[in-house]
Amino acid sequence: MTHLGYLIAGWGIALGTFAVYALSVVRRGRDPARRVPAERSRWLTAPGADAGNRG
Amino acid sequence: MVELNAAVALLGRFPALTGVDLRIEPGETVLLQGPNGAGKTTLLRLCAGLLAPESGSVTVLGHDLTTGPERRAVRRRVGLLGHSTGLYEDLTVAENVRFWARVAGLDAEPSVERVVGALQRLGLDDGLLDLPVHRLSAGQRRRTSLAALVVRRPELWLLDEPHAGLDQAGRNVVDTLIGDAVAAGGTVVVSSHELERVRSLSPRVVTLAGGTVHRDTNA
Amino acid sequence: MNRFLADARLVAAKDLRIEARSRVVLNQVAPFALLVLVLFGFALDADQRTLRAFAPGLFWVAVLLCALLAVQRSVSVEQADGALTGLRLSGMSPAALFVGKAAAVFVQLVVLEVLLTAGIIVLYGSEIEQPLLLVATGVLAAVAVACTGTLYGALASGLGVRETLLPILLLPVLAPVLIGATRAFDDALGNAAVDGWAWLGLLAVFAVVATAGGALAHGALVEE
Amino acid sequence: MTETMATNGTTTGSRGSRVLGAATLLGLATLLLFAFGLTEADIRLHPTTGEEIGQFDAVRLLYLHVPLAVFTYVAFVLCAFASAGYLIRRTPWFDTMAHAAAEVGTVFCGLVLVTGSIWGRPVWNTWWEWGDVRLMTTLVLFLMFTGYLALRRATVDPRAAARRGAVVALVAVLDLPLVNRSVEWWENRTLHQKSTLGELKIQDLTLFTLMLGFLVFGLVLAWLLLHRFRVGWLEREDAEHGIAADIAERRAAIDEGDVDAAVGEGT
Repeated sequence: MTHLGYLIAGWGIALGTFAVYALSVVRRGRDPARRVPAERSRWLTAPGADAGNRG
Repeated sequence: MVELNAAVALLGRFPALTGVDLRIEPGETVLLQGPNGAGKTTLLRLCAGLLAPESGSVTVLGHDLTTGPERRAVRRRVGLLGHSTGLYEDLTVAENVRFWARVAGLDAEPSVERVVGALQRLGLDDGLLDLPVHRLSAGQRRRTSLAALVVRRPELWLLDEPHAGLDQAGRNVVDTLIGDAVAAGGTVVVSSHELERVRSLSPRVVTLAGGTVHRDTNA
Repeated sequence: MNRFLADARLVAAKDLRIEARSRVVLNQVAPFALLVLVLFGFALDADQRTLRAFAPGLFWVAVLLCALLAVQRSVSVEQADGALTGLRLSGMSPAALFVGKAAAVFVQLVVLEVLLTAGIIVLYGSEIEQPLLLVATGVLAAVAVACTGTLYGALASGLGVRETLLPILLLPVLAPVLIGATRAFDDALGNAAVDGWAWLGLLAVFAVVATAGGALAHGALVEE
Repeated sequence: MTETMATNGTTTGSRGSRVLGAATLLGLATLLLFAFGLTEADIRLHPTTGEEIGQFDAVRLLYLHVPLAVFTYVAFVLCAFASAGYLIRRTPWFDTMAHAAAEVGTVFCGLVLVTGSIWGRPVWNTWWEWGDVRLMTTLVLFLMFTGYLALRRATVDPRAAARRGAVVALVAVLDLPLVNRSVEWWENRTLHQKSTLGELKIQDLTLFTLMLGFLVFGLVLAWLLLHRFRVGWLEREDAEHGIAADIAERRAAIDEGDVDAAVGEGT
């Protein structure tokens, strides 16, 4: 395969960044999620009702 | 005139007012007192329409201050003297007062008379008129800023520590000014540490603490 | 409408009078503008042909740097002693305030542009081939920069030490002005065979959008 | 990370978002399989000389880069609409959405620039092609939204941050056509832009993989947006909850003696 270095760098950086960012978002949400009562985070009171929350 | 019910106001995320109930009738003079950080300044700024109440209701001069347009409308009708003087350093005393008079919608011509009259009433002699503000003393600045307020003839006076930083003569001038405003049928809310002074002007003292009305001699 | 224009004129006249008294822009920003031209000269090895070829770009980069300073000065005038609170209390429409502030910045920018034009003629040996295009570009770009700058000045004000945000916020937005004005100057100074008048159209669109958008958006920012 | 979250909220996840997340991961695996295994490299024969030309295996970067670029714009346009909604309605939903879209969009945008640069090196023989309109537009966009995020971080009052952010986002998106147009005219002076996809000989499988890329990175965007929105929402709820507690605490802490001492009134 030609350009293997470029391919690994491109895909690696992109997927790595996404992974790190996704983890950071999830971790950032943990603390407030624990403190905020469940009835104030609407998506938790009605499981699977994401569409309602986002629309 | 002024009516607050369970009014909460935030500064950033800090609850500066934690639920204020207060009613002030037209023509009344009210002294606000309380420890530093009790919410006196925030209460005055809230009544002036500079802050949006977080919850509760605030009605001033018939304007419901929970909405933006009403807050803008009330600002023109109140006169707030804050901690900063709101003067432009590089302009002269006369230019500053005239600018604020014209911004308030007064015509240029009668305001010149008024400007001079107001400054004289505040004990600023004519010689200061053409001096740039950065050459004034703190007391003279405060008087200039008061003059800019007097020229506007507000219906509701909100004076935040008007005596601070003034000498004896200056404080007397402030008292005269409050007396004038009351005599002209204005309503005055004044926060001050000069208890005796203001008490001679007003029988009503409202004590704030922890962002709420702690005591009210009227209640 | 009369009231609007009167208020705007009042604010603009006030700002210009303050500048006439304090001479901050004239005594500090204008020498800085010329200094930038000289520094470019050093950096590009003092070859007048090179400098002449790059004169339009260097000119407009210098204008943008000066505009940052002028906008910061315009903001600090209102912030220094709580004058902005007074303006909010006056009930003046935020749009009128915006137009007034932007107009004062505009006048100062035009003065700086005249100075810089003299600078590139003397220092870089530029020659004006189309005076009309040059003037029109200078005016339209100054409108665009003054309006965008005034809006972003209001955005970045009151942040305390973080007011250093202004450049990173403002300069990317002004990229089209930099490109457009540079190309139009290329034509006006006879540097390159481009259609400067087409670029002028782009600048005009930007100027109109910045004026109208700024006047509309200013309310949301000053209301705080 | 199993089904414990439905009753006690300890994460920003929900059943819906978990399904979405699983689908995204599955999609990514499939996409990698297609991008690296099943599709072929872009090798064509020069019509006259007969030598091999094309992007060779570098084309496999496009299955990543092109969808990222498209969804960057989707995220920023979403941010602009939410910002406009906030200025009109002034409700926290719009602001939270605008902030989430801006942050996720900036991550996408940064990756577009990086992957574009990495792709450009072998194909255009340069890390940075000044003549490319989309590249320059994307860079300016990236800078504007970096400023947006910095401004929001710097503003203490959440309502002021919301208003200022909304103005910046709207200006950025309105400015975009002008940036695009100016760069387009500007580069026409010297270089001509290469159409990156047009010259590919698109086979069925290549096209399918590209479409799969769109689907997968669309899912990535949706998953990130969903969670980032919930984080913003929870943080706001948390702050409000904290304020209510602070109010109660302040009112409870008022001390008669302290007040009297402060206002100079002895008993």
